Amino acid sequence: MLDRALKGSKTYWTLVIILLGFISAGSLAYLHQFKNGLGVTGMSRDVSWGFYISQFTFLVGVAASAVMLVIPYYLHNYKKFGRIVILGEFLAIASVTMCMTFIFVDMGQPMRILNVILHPTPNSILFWDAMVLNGYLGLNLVIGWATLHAEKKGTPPPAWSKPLIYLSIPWAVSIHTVTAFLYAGLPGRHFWLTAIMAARFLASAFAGGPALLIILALVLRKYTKFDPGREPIQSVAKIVAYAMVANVFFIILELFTAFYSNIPGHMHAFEFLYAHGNLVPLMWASSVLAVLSLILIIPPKFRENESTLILACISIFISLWIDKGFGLVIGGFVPTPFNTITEYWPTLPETIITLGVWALGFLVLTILYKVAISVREELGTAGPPK
Amino acid sequence: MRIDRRKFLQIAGLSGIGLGLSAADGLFKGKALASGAHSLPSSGTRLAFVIDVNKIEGEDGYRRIIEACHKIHNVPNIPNTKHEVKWIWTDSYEHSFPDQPNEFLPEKIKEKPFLLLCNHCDKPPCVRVCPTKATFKNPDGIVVQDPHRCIGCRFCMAACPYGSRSFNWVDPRNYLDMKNINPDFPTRTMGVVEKCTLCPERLARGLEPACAEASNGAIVFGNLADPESEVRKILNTHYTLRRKPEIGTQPSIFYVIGGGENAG
Amino acid sequence: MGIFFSFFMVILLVLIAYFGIAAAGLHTLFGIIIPYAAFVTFCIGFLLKVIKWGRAPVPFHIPTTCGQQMTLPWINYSKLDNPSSTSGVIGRMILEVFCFRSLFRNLKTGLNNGNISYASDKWLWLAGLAFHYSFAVVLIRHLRFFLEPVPALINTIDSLDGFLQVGVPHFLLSGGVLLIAALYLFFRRTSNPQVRYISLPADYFPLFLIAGIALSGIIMRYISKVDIIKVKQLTVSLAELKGNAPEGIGTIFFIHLFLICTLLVYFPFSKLMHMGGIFLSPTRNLPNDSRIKRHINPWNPEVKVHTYEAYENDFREKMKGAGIPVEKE
Amino acid sequence: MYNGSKIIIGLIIFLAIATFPFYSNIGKSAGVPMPDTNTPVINGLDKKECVASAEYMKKEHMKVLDEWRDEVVREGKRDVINVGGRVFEKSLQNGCMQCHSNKSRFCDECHSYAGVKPYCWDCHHFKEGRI
Repeated sequence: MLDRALKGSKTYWTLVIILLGFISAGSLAYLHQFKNGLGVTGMSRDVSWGFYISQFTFLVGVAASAVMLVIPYYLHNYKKFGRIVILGEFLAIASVTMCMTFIFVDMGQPMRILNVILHPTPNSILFWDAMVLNGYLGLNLVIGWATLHAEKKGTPPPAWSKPLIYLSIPWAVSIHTVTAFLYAGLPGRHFWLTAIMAARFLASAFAGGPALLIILALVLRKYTKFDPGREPIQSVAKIVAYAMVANVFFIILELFTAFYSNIPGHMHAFEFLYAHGNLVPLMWASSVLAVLSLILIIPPKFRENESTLILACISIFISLWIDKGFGLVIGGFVPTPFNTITEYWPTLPETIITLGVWALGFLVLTILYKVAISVREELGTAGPPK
Repeated sequence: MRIDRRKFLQIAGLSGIGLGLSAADGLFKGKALASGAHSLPSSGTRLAFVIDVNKIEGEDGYRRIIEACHKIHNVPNIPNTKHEVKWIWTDSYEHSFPDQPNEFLPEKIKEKPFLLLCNHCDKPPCVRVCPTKATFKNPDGIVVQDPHRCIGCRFCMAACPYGSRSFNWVDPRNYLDMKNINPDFPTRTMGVVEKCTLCPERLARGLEPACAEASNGAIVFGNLADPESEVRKILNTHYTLRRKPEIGTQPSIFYVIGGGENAG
Repeated sequence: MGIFFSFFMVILLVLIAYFGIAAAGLHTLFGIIIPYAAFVTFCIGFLLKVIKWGRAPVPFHIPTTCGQQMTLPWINYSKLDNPSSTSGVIGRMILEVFCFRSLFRNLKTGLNNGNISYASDKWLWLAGLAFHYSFAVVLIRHLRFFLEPVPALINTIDSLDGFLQVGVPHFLLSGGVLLIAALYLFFRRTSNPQVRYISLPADYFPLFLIAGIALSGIIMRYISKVDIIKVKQLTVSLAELKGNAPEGIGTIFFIHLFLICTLLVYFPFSKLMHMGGIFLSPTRNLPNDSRIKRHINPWNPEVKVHTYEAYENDFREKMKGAGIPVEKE
Repeated sequence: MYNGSKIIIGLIIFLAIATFPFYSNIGKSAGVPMPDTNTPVINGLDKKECVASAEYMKKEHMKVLDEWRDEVVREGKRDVINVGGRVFEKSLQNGCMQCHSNKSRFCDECHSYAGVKPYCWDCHHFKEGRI
């Protein structure tokens, strides 16, 4: 099936070459970082995690969101998701690939990365995160590939894939829960020290991931013969709407606890993010987009109109990307343990590396989607369902 | 090196104790009565500092202490504060004890610099989060950072509530006077985390940690588990502060704030 | 049968080297004479084999490879799989040599409710790629033993290969990949009944031999270490055609070396010659231009041709007389 | 031979690669390095004895150092090694290099001969002629 990735239209190859260009630029920037140390990034003694780890955190959510298609399709036998469930699984593969690459480029001593396995430390959440992420990658690779392969051969999916599919459901929840625990279990970091962190993560994941999936599905429909039909997209949109409402609700809960209790430590991060840090415009943009997206996705009239739906999805994706892929990590570090403010902003090499990793993920995604769609095109099942 | 025979034996003794014990039971060891209550280790050793803020003689006093540490440990002097590496440094009351704000603090204390360093917590969050056991707790209470094992993930820096850990963002050797470094102590490599080690290499030779030695008695070093130790005697007679006690890490650095010898 | 025969042959080789060194102390034989003999056999054997192949006439251009051949202008033809030009052939050759394109096509047929289904089967391609590339890296980084001073490039490859700091000395990934890939190729031969049926000792033996080389190398580096300076002293002296074998190198080194020598000697006479043969395979190295250029078999004898036109010229009058129609009056 | 010129060019390339080590070394050959123990401290000893035999150390010194660092840093086993009344600190900088104070001759020469680049010296430093 992999050979399908080697034959494609001009658009496909242009996209691949552009992505390869970004990847090469990112690799060169990474060599620069490898040689000169993480000092080439904007991170500092006080803000010791930055863009890389926040992108990782955001993308774990995108990866976990595949479960929002797997549950209806496999658990509730919602057949209409048959066309797009593979898109979710392949999106998970690409996202986890990006997650791991982001962790790798964030390491001070990447050569020692295997120490995590050579000296297993079950009390460290990072150890568990490494385990569940690798497991999730493996599960989705095996499941996605095996089901597509079976589809191509015209056989039912192999019997062993069923238990793996069921296993992948709690596993998807676990990857984002464990990632939330990375933050939620740290004393002295008020912004993160909240029991609702994992729930917030899951809500934002189940909004952001499927929103991206809708965008991808609509893009695929425009440029390829792939068409999942109208109904599954509408169903995903409803999932996005519910999840986004939950996500905004959870943020309001956090704000209430912080400001009604009036405990300085709990308020500081929000004050930094929304009132006097360099992230203020971004955070407000995130909030405005979140509200806007709710207006665009809750009323059925807007949701059912695909041109407003895609606007809603883009707003949600950007809003959550800012919130999780920026604010969450930085807000945890600032104010510092000394109650001082150290600003963070990614540097040029850091941005290029980040873009490179995203490009790598999109290359993986492009190739996987290309294979899936080519297989369907050959089978004549790419078009809209009758 | 002013050190009398009695003190020598004391330090040599307590650094020897417990070192032979297994370091494996780092994490959940020691069942305390309540999670906030204090626990004494089974090894009978828990090394600690008591810092008498009033006994440090002015700017020079602080500088002498900091330099004593940074010099022998080849800690680089990096001008860019974002990339700073520091094992022991000073900050104001407001920054050192942000959880205990007091706008009516005596002027004297408000302006007083506090020596900050790794707290060698009894329940260190940094040890809990490290994915490779690069940082761990010794039976004698020292929180150790093994730079050979460290992968530079900086999870410990996120976990440390005291900002005690530094990461080598750049090659430290570029900021060291390589001709005049301490030849007996290594430098570090780019991409690892480091912090105060509590001078095990000195303890092994029966010496006090460098900061204590340079402090003219302002920093008292000893074994908390020993009721007869000098640190315990001071704690018995003085009101002391610890940084962020409410988060249950149980720091081993105590600050005597009140009026020196006569207070308490 | 072939499995055990090949396995015990490799064990026998190990024992020969072991007793040759540990019991008989034949350092010069195993350290100098055999390596030179093996290398000379390898080079000359390789040359003779290729020359022998080169003397065989090329029968005909073979168009039945894969992909659409060049026909009419509006039909897309497969430039790389079925090229009609030399540049296309070079492209196909590069893909074959560096990417194992033929293996990439591998399909697995299966029965599914009475219907034949085709599934892609990339494992052989993947394992083959891993095997050959890791072998190449292993070979290149072994140059550090033969070159003095060691070129910076070799040092770089070595440090990239040992990028992951696992163990002291650092584990070199290529060695591990080579061993695992060789074991997979063996597993594939035995687990699939069809493949197993057509497998001969000539298939198993080189696999065991190469696995043995990789394993002895890994053991030598990480477990039963040898004095590496003396090893290099020996290898450099070999390269300088001086050939002196210092005493005191561990026996494991000579086992490793003897297995390599066996591989070198075995190489020209075995299927391993696909290294040279790939360049001479007619389905890969010939352009599909059989409709563009006339191919004359080189061994064809001169044929005397008598065309119809000449025939008619010769017999026109007689034909006319007999009432047979002629083309030219 | 058919296509003789192409085949012969190919064979020449093959031979050039296969025999590369034979001609690339010509005129370059440096002597075989010998770990040099000629330092003031070692010369001053009446009994030249290290923590283990030279034979063993040649093969296993990296492992010894690796074990030492774990014992000292991680297990707090700083106890010295006593060989015939002489004490050795378990340390590269403060143990080995105290006697073997000639890093370039004792360490670097063999390492570069064997194409080995240990990263010990990224942290542990040594100045020639310190002692």
